[in-house]
Amino acid sequence: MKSLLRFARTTEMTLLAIGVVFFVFLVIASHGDLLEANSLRVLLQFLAVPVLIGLAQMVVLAVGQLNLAVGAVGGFAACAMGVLMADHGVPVPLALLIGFLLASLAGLANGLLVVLTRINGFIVTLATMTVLLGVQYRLVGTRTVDAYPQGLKSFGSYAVFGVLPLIFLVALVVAGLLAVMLRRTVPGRQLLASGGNPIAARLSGISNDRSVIIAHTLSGAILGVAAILTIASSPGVNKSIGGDWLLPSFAAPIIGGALLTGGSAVVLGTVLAAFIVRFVDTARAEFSLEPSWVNFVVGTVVLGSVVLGQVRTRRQERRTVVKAPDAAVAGGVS
Amino acid sequence: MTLFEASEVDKLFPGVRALDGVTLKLEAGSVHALLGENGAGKSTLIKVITGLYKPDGGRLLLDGQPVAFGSPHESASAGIGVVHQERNLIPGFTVGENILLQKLPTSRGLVDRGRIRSEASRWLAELDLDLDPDLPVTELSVAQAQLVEIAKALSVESRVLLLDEPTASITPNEAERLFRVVAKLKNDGRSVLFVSHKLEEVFQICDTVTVLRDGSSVLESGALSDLTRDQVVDLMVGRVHEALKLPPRTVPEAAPLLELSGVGTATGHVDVDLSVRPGEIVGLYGLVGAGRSELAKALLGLDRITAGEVRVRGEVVRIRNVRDALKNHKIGYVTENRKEEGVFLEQSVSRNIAVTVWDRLLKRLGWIPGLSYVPRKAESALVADYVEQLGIRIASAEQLAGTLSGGNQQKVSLAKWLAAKTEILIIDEPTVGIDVRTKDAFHTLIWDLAANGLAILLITSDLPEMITLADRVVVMRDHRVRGEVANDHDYDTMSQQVIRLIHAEAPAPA
Amino acid sequence: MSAPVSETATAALQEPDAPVEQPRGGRTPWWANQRIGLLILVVALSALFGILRPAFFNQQLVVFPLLRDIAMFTVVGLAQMCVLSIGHMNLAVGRMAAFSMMITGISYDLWHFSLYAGLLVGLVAGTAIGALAGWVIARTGVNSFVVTLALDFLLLGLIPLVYTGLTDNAAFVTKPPGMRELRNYSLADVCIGNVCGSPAVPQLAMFAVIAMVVVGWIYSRTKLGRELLMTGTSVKAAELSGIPTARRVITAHAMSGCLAALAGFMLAVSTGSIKATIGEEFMLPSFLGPILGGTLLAGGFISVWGTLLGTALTSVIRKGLDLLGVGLESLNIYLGLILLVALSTDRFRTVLSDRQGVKER
Amino acid sequence: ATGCSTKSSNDATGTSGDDASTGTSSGPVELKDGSSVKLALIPGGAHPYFQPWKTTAEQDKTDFKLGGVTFNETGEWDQGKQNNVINSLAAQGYNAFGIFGVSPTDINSTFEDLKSKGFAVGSLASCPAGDTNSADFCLSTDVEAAAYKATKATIEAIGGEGTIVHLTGNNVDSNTQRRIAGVKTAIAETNGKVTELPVITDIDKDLQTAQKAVADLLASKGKEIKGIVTTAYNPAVAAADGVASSKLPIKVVAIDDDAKILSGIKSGGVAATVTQNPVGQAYVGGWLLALLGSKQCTMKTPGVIVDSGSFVVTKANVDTYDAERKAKTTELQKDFAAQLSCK
Ligand SMILES: Nc1ncnc2c1ncn2[C@@H]1O[C@H](COP(=O)(O)OP(=O)(O)OP(=O)(O)O)[C@@H](O)[C@H]1O
Ligand SMILES: Nc1ncnc2c1ncn2[C@@H]1O[C@H](COP(=O)(O)OP(=O)(O)OP(=O)(O)O)[C@@H](O)[C@H]1O
Ligand SMILES: [Mg+2]
Ligand SMILES: [Mg+2]
Repeated sequence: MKSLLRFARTTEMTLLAIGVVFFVFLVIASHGDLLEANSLRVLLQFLAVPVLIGLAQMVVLAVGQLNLAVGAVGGFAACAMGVLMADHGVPVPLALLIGFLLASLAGLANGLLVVLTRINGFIVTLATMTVLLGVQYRLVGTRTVDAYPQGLKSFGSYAVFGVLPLIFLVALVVAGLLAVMLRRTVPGRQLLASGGNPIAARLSGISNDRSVIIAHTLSGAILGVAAILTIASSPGVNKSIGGDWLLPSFAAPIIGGALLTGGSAVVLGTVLAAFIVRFVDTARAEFSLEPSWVNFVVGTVVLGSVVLGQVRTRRQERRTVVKAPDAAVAGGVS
Repeated sequence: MTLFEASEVDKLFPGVRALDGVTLKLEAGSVHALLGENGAGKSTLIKVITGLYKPDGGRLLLDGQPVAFGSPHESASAGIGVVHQERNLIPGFTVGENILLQKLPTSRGLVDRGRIRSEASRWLAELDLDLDPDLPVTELSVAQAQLVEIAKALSVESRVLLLDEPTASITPNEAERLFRVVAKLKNDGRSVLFVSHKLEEVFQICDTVTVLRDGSSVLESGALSDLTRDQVVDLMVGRVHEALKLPPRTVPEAAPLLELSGVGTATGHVDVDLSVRPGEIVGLYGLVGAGRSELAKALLGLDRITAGEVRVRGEVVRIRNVRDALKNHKIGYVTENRKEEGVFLEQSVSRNIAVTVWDRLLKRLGWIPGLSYVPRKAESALVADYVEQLGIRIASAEQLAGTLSGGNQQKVSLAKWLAAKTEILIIDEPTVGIDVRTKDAFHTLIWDLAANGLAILLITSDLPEMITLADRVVVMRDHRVRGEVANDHDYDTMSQQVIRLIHAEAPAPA
Repeated sequence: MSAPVSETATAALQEPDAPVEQPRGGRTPWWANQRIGLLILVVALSALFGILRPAFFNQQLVVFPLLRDIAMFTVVGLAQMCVLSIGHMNLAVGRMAAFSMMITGISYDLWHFSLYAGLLVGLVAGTAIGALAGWVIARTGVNSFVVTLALDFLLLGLIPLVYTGLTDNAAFVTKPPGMRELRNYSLADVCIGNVCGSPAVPQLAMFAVIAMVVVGWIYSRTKLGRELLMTGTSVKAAELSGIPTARRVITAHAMSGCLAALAGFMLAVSTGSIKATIGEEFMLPSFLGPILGGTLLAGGFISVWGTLLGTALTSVIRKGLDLLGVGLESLNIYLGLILLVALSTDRFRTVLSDRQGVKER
Repeated sequence: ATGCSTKSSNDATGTSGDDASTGTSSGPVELKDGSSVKLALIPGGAHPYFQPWKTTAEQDKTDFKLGGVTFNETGEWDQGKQNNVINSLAAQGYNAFGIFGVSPTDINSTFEDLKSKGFAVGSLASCPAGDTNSADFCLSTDVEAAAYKATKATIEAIGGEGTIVHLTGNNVDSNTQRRIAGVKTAIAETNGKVTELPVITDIDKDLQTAQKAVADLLASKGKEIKGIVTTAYNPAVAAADGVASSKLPIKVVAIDDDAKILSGIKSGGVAATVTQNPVGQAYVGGWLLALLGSKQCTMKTPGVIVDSGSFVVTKANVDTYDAERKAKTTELQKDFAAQLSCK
């Protein structure tokens, strides 16, 4: 009961409300067309990747880090898979596995670099991003690689009952697993502890370094999945893949209520936020708006909503005794 | 028999020899005090024992077996529980999770909420603390938070419990409760290490004592029964320490500088009346969370004042913020929260002291209006002056305040208000975690400031301190003033009166 | 002046036998100083590239544009540094430049302002938009990262709307007199008597010098600068020491916006026209310069020189790789790796000096 | 003679007419000695369109015995970076530049710099915005004309009436503005038979954005749309794919002849594509720059603008259009020969 009340006051709840209203509005605006199987399929089809990149960012935010390399890691993995299958005839499952591992390794590398060099994660991922962009270009140059088995593409475009795209379901499964991992497993809790209050975590025998590494690796792994879904669902992969991931990856968790200082796990919030952003796309198509207007509106809305949300929570702030140390936004955990 | 022993332990930090051949024996079923001035090495020793720091020399023995803990985790699983000096709870987590953080119970790989609830409540019960284990720790008061930390320390089935200044931020009543628990543990045959700067407590609950000075043990496991308070103090200080003698001081008959009548605040205070005259020290006493600090913050405009009026020098004023209070009313506030609000740990001592006086030092840049700068000479002269007069022991005014000991940091935090030439000074918990000698120095200083005509509002949870300094003691509880006692500077009578006031039945709300 | 502390108290406060507390460590050895490390790195790399490709020292074709870039990105870095000093970030730094240049462009195109009048308008616009960001943050306590990110989106939408509305090829092309000269002239064109400056130093660089001097002076000597740094170290402590933190937050962001505008102007002048895409490339360099130069992301410590050197390092590396004819398939890989190495060596120095009981900065 | 009805190329042919009458040089001019010329071809950044330049540059080198050639795409679509690349190359002795300016409104300043230092400069594949061209010449697809043709092709494909939509790239780029204009002209000419949905811009950044935009478009407006004309690479790829998978009877007209698009034409997924003439630009451009760079010739009218041609490719001529393009290239060479005054 009490916890129910608590939930009612959460960001998730607000987002849910906004999302529902928005959706109903769109349905009406499209004279119900939006409810057609095809329209719904398209709507969900392009939710899969945004959800995943949002989560990939959320995980690192949870330990008070940032990952600027989301797009680079994803794009690099996708292109690697494409090249393996198209140019070297590597069988699909193997190629996908390799791609996934590459992405995870990239994440692991980020984590290790942050921990070993003690350089701020912001800068480290900035550097790895540059490197990976280079590698991605080296892999595919300017071509669009698409000569990979039809089977993969049909997986990417298959939809259960013609409504629920497989790739969307995959994304949801990943989200679910992540939620369980963060809420119910020891490493997950330790990860959040490190993010919430590194000093306390250390005094309680939790290795913050380990948490940081785990977070970055997880982020990489999730991006690996995102890359797989991308290559499966897009007409091909080229150097532009991942180019537009960075801002959405931050938008989703932040709108979802993640704290940049770490310690917050907002899987549901991130997913809901991704939905809302997606609705904006749909609206754009529906009313054939200029993209500029969309950005303008998104910016204004995000600013507005976040501001309103914050004013509420800030009242609480000063009265609480137990606080995370005011770590810098992008401050690394040490 | 000896449960745990640390022998000949050394610990070096860049530039500091924090521990130098320290030996410590913890007997089963006894409470052992670890005393020493600020920076003596108490916390460091505890961190070495729990495996947070790697010792540079010496051995640790548990049940006579040599042990080496690589991490707090290992020491915990070996049955060594610890409450560190630092706050130690994870904001996002529930009370239960925080208590069991070191070894979260799992079933089939997943964290088991049910068992967390049951086990946590068991430990809470042991401290007869009725808290919902599912409560987020962000909703706890300071005292509750402190007790949860102790529950956390117990939760590792600890046979050895290390408490580093557990009573620093709680009042006698919570302390009493804690002592009951300690006594219980003692009877269970466990052994407790107790670090505190409050010697009354130490003599009340401890059996044996080890005293550190500058990182080396000057007394090893002496029986407290055959030691006097003064002997212990002398050991800590390293020379004969005569009890504090304050010169007589009379409060001049004058109109109050600061006067509150019927003040209510957004943070829940209800008609608070209070007045401080120049040259007077008014003590504001109460349990943790009584609302004293909040009252101070409301006075400074950090929280809204919703009712009543505040008069400064007889005039009704509306103070907007600290700046306003300082510039227009000459009011200063020495915060209770030294590390977060008192000093800028990552800035130089010099800037920490000068921060309030830059306005005054400003020099016009040539003829250009509005363009002015802070002349370095004047600044450093002023800083040097205060460093000298407050006896802040530093190598250079440019070193970071974060590298100073608690005592010196507190001096810095006070210096900036003296430098600002304030006439009304609100001092909140000035001597928390500060050793006997420095404490005395502060008492002399505060006393002397009053003698020089400052009006001082002293907030403290340290009853002896209150009784030494205050002219009048105003008692607060639940954000209301519960009464006032004229101070006769006699511990026994005063303490009784004050405690009685605190527990008096609440008057029907006006 | 003297403190209101009488002899008795002073006497009591003296603790003659208490140890003088050393700053953990003491003096930092020169080689552990980040700035000096950077300087050496920059010089060494320049020398290396110079040996590999003598063209590296070609005054008109290499040094001149290189310095022009360094100058511009230093200003960009300073813009970010101002908000870093209070522990904030400005993700809209590029878009703020675009916004203010849009205003400048309008002033040239529609109101036929002179070069510097237009610049002034731009600076004002930049300051205003920066102050707006600061105001929202101060007012609501929302994280600067979030606010500036949202603001970035907002401008990203607004600017193209204006451009497509006001111009037919999405750029303000009117060049007020003096713009071309400013673009091409070097110190060789300023002569005292018959001694002229070096043709390698662009006149545009003077803006950067002015910016550095002013910002440097503010932070080292003025009350404002000190208060910004104090706010960066601990907002709570600052507030409780009578520093108007809210106002300082606004100031910092306003300064950031103003400098962003200046950088935007330098870019517009050096590429030729005022267009919507100005500042798109600003964000990453804006962080690299200051961070490489030792400015703390956490706030409370800045370095103007460091920002210059950090910027110089990145620009020199890229230019060097250009000259070595490194193709796109390797360019970014090398850039990233060199960056990592540079950062790590810096970290390595710090650790090494800590080993010797020395604390950095 | 270019079979293309735009202002610029009319001038070109027009002037060449005059020359013929005044009986000066006609037919390709022979380059005497190219060894002094070091030619640099500099696209705005990495893009499939420019890939033919790489090989053609080599061909220039062998055919005209140039002192050296290079192809450098490290401009990364940023005018500042591109300027740096150009300067670095100049510093290393390159003296003839064929440049695709990243920012059409800025590139004239770059050209002026180079001219002032006495280099030979050609604006390839895109002309500066506005009426002036500070390079020696501009050899480029008339983007407006190309878009016009593409739209014509689309209109034809959908049988002369219906609704079409235009997908393109960066909205705040003067070339995009020209394309939008081109499409509008073509549609206007149908006086009402064909209507256009609001143009969709800024979806060339990456493939997924384009794909998403297309999918959303088809989902919401799929039924009314009969044709899609694309004037940017990623949208073209995405549109072809999206229409194919949605099985809607929509005709897609793409841009350029990247392998993926050609296969689309062959398989019928793409109704037509408008290819440009990158090879011609690089080859003829290289030849001209060599002549100018070696000081053998000068332009009669500096800054002349010539359309390098654009060709509608359908299933019918997909195998033969390249011949047509080669023809155009040689023709270009003639046109320019008439533009030159040589020692
Ligand atoms: N992490 C550290 N790095 C360097 N020096 C340290 C560190 N921690 C403690 N010190 C130094 O070691 C000495 C002992 O510090 P410690 O905290 O153990 O004293 P303490 O007895 O706990 O003092 P207090 O009563 O104020 O808690 C002090 O001089 C302190 O400055
Ligand atoms: N350090 C603190 N920070 C934030 N809130 C606190 C703190 N201490 C107590 N509170 C909460 O704020 C309210 C009043 O606390 P306040 O600090 O004013 O009490 P106090 O009488 O000053 O006691 P103390 O200062 O010893 O905590 C209580 O509800 C308490 O739970
Ligand atoms: Mg201690
Ligand atoms: Mg208090």
